[in-house]
Amino acid sequence: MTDTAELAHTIEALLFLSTDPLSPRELGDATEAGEEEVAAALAQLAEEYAPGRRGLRLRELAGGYTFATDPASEDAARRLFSRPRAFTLTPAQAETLAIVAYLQPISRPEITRIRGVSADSAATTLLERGLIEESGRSQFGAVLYRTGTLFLKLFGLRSLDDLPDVAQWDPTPEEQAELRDRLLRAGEARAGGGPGGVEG
Amino acid sequence: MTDTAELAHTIEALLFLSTDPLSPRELGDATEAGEEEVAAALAQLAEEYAPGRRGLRLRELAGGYTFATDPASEDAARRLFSRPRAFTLTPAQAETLAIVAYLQPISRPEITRIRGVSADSAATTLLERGLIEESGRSQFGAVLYRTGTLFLKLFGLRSLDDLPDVAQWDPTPEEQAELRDRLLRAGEARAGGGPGGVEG
Amino acid sequence: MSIASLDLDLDVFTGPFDLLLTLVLREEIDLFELQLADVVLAYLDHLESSGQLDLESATEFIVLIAALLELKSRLLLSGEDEELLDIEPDEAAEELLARMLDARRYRAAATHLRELFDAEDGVRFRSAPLPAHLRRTTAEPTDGSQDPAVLGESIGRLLHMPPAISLRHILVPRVSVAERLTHLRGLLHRGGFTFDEAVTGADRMTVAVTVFALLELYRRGEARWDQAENFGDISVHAISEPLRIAG
Repeated sequence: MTDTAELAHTIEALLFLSTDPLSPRELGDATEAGEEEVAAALAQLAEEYAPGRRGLRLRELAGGYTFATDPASEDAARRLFSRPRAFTLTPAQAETLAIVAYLQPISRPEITRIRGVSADSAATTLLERGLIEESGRSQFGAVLYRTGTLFLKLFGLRSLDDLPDVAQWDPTPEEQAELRDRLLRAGEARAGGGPGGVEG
Repeated sequence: MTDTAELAHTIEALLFLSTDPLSPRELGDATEAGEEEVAAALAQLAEEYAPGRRGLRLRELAGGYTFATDPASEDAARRLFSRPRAFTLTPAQAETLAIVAYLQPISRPEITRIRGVSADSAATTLLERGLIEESGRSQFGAVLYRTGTLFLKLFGLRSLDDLPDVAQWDPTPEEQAELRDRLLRAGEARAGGGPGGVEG
Repeated sequence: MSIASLDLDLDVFTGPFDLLLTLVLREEIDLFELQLADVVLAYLDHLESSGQLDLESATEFIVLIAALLELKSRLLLSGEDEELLDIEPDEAAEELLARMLDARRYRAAATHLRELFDAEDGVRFRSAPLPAHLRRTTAEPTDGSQDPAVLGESIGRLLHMPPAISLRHILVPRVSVAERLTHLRGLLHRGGFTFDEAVTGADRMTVAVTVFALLELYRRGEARWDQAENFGDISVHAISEPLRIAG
């Protein structure tokens, strides 16, 4: 393999990884190659990625080079990325969302106490997706969360009153204590188990 | 241009755009091509991107296909992006990850019991990096963990079936028998011997 | 270095660790007489002098010392409280064996994973947002596509109380350190005493608590003790007039 071919491979990998166009100078610094060598390698790549030869094209943009997809693939790309995303809640997200739905408004520390493990990443994802939203602050200054309109739409609920009655999933329905109290007690019992305790 | 070549171009573009590996089924749905056509196009791409032929390789990982860089470009990539590989794996993390990979879904207390020492900090790091994820709860309410797509991707595995049988690392039956023998003899001594002093 | 060849120089034994294990398991050394803390200290000394921590052998050491500790603690607990030992010796040995095998199995699996991981060194993946003109078309999930029962089930699972942890294997303390302090101060007040005198007729738990009480007296500067030879009498003396504080 010639040096130019080898350099072209490396530049190909760099252009593939980079989100932004890369200038010949940046490519030279990264590959420790001279200006002319880089130019030769880019010329080779330009030929290999000439329109119609591959699914990608080498484009010169904003003083640098970047790969872009061939417009011929756009329909397929649209079909792939516009399919309703397989929107599945992870177990952690389902639990966090359920806690917010039934106990809103509720703070993150309380969600964590009920789950027995941190709910931070799940709560962040739910926030980003617009399933839950901020709703003021608790008396201790913690941000409170509630569900929003999108939540009702996605779950096909007219209002929060339509949330399923917990009774059918409730292991000990005879207990009269409030849902929140019971969830907190169960969460603390789980968290208090410690390594080897509960499971051991 | 043949249909296969055209389809290969489109698939090339889709793989470039997608962050996650794409399964033949997803590729077929997006390109509106049949199973066999997709297979033929993938075979063509696999040849074009065979190791050493380009700066990228076509990899079959985590139940789908994706492009990855040739390791030969790593030095240049490190210089360009001025950060090394995403992370390193400590022995504790590797052990915790191995236990989750083989025994998933598994709870933290169980991991701790197998390791003999707490796995909390290792498990938290693996969670933050997305190598393991929550997967529901055990019957006792402990959070269960499993490995995710990122694990397969970073470890070069097509699926969990690529992991070798864990039994291959068991000591030979003779070694086990000897160990058992030693432990049993100590057990008999315990049962037979009277209580000694407390000076021990 | 393998743990097997760790050199030990203890009261009851001098030689490599694996020989010690063999002797213990052959009952040629009484586990009662073996100060496991000294074995740990010897290992720590070894670590310090070698200046490096070999995780492989450290794990081996921890598993072995844990096995010895478990054997020893069961020895100490055996005898009068038979109902506490509802695990048969061979069951205990099987459990211990299973655990050692498990730990070993997954340590090896971890090594394999690290090899896989290292083999992927230098492999990078592209992770870039979709180009703007494609991003627009990303569809929202459809209305009513989610099942509300998922939420009810989640709450039901969270309401589940975990089973109470069994404390059956933990002895209920029948004596307190305060009680034993008062007892020892009483003896000190009458002059010196030997440890055996202090625990005449006492059960195992009381003996153990009395050791704590004695350590507490030493810490407070009220008493000191001598022991002429290993396992000989321990004689305790007052350092000064004992303070008369009700424990």
